[in-house]
Amino acid sequence: MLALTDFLMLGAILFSLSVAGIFLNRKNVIILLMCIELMLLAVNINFVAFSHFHGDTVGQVFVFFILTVAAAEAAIGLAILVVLFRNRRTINVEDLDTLKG
Amino acid sequence: MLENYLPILVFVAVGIAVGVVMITLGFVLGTRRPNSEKLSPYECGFEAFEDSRMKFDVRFYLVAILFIIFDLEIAFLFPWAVVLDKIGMVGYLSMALFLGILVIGFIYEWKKGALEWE
Amino acid sequence: MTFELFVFYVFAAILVFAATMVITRKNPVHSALFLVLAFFTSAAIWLLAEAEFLAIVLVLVYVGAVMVLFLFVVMMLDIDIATMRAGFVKNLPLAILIAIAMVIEIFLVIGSGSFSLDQFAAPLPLPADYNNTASLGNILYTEYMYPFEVAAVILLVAIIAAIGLTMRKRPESKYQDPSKQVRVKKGEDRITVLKMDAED
Amino acid sequence: MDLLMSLWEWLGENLVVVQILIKIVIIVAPLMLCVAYFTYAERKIIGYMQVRIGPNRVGPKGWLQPIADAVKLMFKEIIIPSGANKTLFLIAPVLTLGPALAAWAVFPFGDGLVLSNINAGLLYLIALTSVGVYGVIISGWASNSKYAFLGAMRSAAQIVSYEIAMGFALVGVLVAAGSLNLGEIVRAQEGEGGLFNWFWLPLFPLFLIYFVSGVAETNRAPFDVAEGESEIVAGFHVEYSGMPFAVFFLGEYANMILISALTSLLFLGGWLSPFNGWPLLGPMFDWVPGIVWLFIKTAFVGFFFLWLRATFPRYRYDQIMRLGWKVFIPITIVWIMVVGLAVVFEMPWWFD
Amino acid sequence: MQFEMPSLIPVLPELFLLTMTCVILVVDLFLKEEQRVISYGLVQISLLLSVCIVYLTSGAEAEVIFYGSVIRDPMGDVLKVAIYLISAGAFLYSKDYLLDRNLFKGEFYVLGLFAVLGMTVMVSANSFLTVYLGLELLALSLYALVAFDRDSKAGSEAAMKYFVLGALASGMLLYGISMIYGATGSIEFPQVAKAVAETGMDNMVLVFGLVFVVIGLAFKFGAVPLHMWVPDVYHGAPTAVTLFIGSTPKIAAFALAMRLLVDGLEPLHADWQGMLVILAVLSMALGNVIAIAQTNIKRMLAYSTISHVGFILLGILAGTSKGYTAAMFYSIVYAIMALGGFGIVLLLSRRGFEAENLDDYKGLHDRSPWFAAMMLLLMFSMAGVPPTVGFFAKMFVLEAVVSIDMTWLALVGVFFSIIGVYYYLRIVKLMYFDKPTDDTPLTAGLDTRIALSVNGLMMLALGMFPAAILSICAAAVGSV
Repeated sequence: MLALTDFLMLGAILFSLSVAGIFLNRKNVIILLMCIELMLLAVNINFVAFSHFHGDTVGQVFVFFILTVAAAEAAIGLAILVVLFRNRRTINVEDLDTLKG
Repeated sequence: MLENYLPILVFVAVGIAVGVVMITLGFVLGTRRPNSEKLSPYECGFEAFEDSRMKFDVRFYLVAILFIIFDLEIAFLFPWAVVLDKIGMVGYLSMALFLGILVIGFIYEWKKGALEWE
Repeated sequence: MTFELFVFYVFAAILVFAATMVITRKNPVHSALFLVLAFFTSAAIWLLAEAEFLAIVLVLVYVGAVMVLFLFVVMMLDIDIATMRAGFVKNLPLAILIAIAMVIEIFLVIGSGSFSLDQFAAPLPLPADYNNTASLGNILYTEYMYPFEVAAVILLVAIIAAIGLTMRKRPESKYQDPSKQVRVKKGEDRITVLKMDAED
Repeated sequence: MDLLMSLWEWLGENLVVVQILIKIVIIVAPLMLCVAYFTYAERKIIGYMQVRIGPNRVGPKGWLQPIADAVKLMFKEIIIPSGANKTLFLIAPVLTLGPALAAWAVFPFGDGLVLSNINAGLLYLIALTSVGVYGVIISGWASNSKYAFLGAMRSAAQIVSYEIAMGFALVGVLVAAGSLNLGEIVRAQEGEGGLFNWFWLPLFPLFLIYFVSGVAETNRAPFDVAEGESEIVAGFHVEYSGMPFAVFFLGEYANMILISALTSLLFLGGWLSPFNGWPLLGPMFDWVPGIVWLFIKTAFVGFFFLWLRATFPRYRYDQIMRLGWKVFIPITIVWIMVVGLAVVFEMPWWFD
Repeated sequence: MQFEMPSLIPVLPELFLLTMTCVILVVDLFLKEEQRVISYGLVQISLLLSVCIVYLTSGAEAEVIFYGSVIRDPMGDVLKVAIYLISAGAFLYSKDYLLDRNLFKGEFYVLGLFAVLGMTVMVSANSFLTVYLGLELLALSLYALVAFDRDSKAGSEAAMKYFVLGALASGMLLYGISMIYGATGSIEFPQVAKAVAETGMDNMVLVFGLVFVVIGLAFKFGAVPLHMWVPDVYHGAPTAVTLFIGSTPKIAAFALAMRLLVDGLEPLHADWQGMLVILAVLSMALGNVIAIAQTNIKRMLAYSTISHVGFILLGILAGTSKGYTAAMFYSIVYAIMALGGFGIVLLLSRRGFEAENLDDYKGLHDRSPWFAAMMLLLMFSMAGVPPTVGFFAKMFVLEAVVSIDMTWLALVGVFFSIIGVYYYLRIVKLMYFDKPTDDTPLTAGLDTRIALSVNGLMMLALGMFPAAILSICAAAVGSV
């Protein structure tokens, strides 16, 4: 039978992968944004699984809100990225050295 | 509930398979005599003089961003529409406020000219 | 192994594979497409957890909208891939180490038994007339009215921020205004009749 | 080999899958035929509208023309432009056709005559529709050609814009029907009034908007700037030839048929007889099976697609976008709230 | 199934502010460039009216509304009033700056008001869901504000960093919340607290979730080791935005900590106390030490913020109502100090000149003795020199820490704040003992001058009578 642990382990693997991805692609903002999406996906898998096994809908409501917020967040993040690209002609984070200290 | 999704899974697989099979068929039956002129991207008969991935109008991003927002609105409307007869006036007012807030956003877009293509 | 479990493992494997590809691909377009795949497979996995509505919304909003925006950005910004990859190899061991450490850590916690089948028995299959969308809707607009309205405000902020940051009027571009075109009057706007003296 | 054997045995035990496959073939094969003859119908009808005869050489009255076209495309060379991303280039057409086919999984052809009777049918449909845009984007990008890319971006922005209007129109139907299940939606239109009980009447603005958005979704004339032959030479599929092109083509026509069928399902009462409950005509047409009604309605809506193409000049891109954002979306939002009010107050006739 | 419309009275301030923000957004669209000042006026009026509404709707009893999503209690009321007033001050100071730089747009105020709304949502949250949404409303508005100057490279860069790290922190926080939801089966604070108390502290999963929650929290506070964004954002953002980010969000962060850790996870006090100790000590140490090396005043104040956050955390980790009172007092006082400090920076900057470097403060006394004195008071207060209010804020926190027998921690706090005194006094030295490098007279409107004077003198006045605010805080926290 499908156990709660199965879902949670999957969530954990995804979460770890996204963290690893953030370390790997520290320079590439667009992949960083994708890693954040992955991370939220992992969180959502957790919530959905808990909601299923608790037998209440609250977890699903929470997921719905996370999806909403994360989508709005992605919209703003990419808008900032576009502005950044227009100002600097690059989205390479390492090049972002106007700010030092 | 789940048993209803099995046919869908199979259907999606079939839908993809049909496409794949057809293209494979094309590879098997079709002639293959490539040359560099034939393979060069279409450019009104000129030589391709730069990479095709050039910069584009920021409006495309804007449309995509606004699309996300409106898509979410639609996603919120779906469950509402299904249970509207149960949740009654409270549910209706709650959605009216929700849409009201977003209509303000719509007015903002409109006045700012974000919906205008030149 | 039940059929459900088999399906779960297949999709979980695809999901993990897709996630790995997202973080290791060279070309961001490929990463984005693998992320799309990841969303699809998680939608399938959510279906297994009987979250029908959310699974479809995930496809609708994330695959259908958010990833389209990602693709627009990735495809249109002329991104120099080579420099972005520098440091990838250097960070690889560290990243693998962190990932493995985290996975082990989380597994120890989760696997400690608090979430096993004895603690959380598999829920009974839902009744045939159970409607996931309706049960979500029943509480979303009433009990969770307040968060619901806050979500609307968040979306409004996203609209304002996106337009405020990216919109620029380009005065040099010319365009036609149909309402103006329609309002044109034959008399004064199109032709002007001048009265001139006849020449000899 | 062992694996194959065990797989086979497993399939034997689970005849379900085989049954499903058979059903799918029953759906897909006629569909493909419809697509083929829809192209024929298009050429014929537009031909007659322009006082021509249209195809008339292959077979009697040109009936074999679609078959000949298919065979021709099959033997054409598949050109993959240099600098293109080969895998994505070939995946793109599949991504256009796949969703257009998979959508039929939840489509009820009659009362209870449906492959998969899921609760969230409408939601599934709109999600699948939103996936269709990937074929366009990917093909444009993978071709590594300016025209293809420009066409793809325009087309994607257009599709995406009209998807919102389409989604809102669907929500209107949903409010009126109170269910996401497509069968339920049709049953909600059943009543003594026959065709006046269908949703096209109370949701008339949404009906029009849904259909017009459908035309724009499929990039059909008069909204076909994305492939505007005279400006950007066929748009996103400029680099395609042979079978990959055929798959794109198939996808486009399959989508048109899907939109027509959905319009008749959601607004025109699906399999219901238009004379249902009428004193004289009602019993007279009782013997006609529901699926025939559905077919007639679909053909009727499909005819509009062709009629539009023959009649209207092409819209300009800014006009298209203006229509979608500034006209359709406000109308749909207002109408949803109006219909919602009717449902809350349990207004008689349609929403009781 | 019939649903009652919940009582809207307790959320009237939020509702009012939302309405006004939407009104301002629409009105601003129809204003001409030179009439923009009308939107500014509307902003100030709505903030002040919100204060009145909070006062009218307040009460000693806590009320839970919207089926447990929202709570209105005295602590929330006090924090809301502080947030409204300090934000009004922030908008007032930034007006001239924005006018000078073509940034005086309706969007600035609308986004600012939405950020304020987000903070108040957070302040009166009673469930993880509401807290999360309030937090994101605040964060999204702030990301946009940081990038508000679209042509500034530093601004967009800072916004990008802020965004990536902020989104990451939200992810961590959510992962923690998901674990807590899994272990307790609820997302409302009272139920969570009850479930946690029942399952006991040895529940690994809870502690595990707590770790992620604290990580998210530490980021939002800007506590070491999750402080990386603070200096860059403070530095890169337009100073008007820095002023806004530097002041009220600290109060909101305090509220966030109170709601999450105290309302929701009080039974795990022993666990989170340990984590907060580490965060507090690191923040105080790193903030104060690195601030010394800064030559840019915005960066210096950023590191100073980090060290102050350490102190706020000290108060919270005490886990007693005395500690919470002290932390609340500290966060409000700090917000006022930061408001004044950045206010002076704004006062000195003008078109084409940012007054960001420490050298720009040389000889301020010669240029304007009065504002040099105000800056002196503010710096003294930040440093914690008696009799300014900053001293009492630090003292109350330390007292609370000592009262739970963590004297060593108090000593650490004292040690690092003495180090901190150095860089605050360096500014005082620059202002009074160095020759000015430029003699441009300070130009500022009367409103700014009055507000800044009040702000500076407040340091002294509150220092004389710290009980005024402290008793309010104590009464407010007492109900928690």
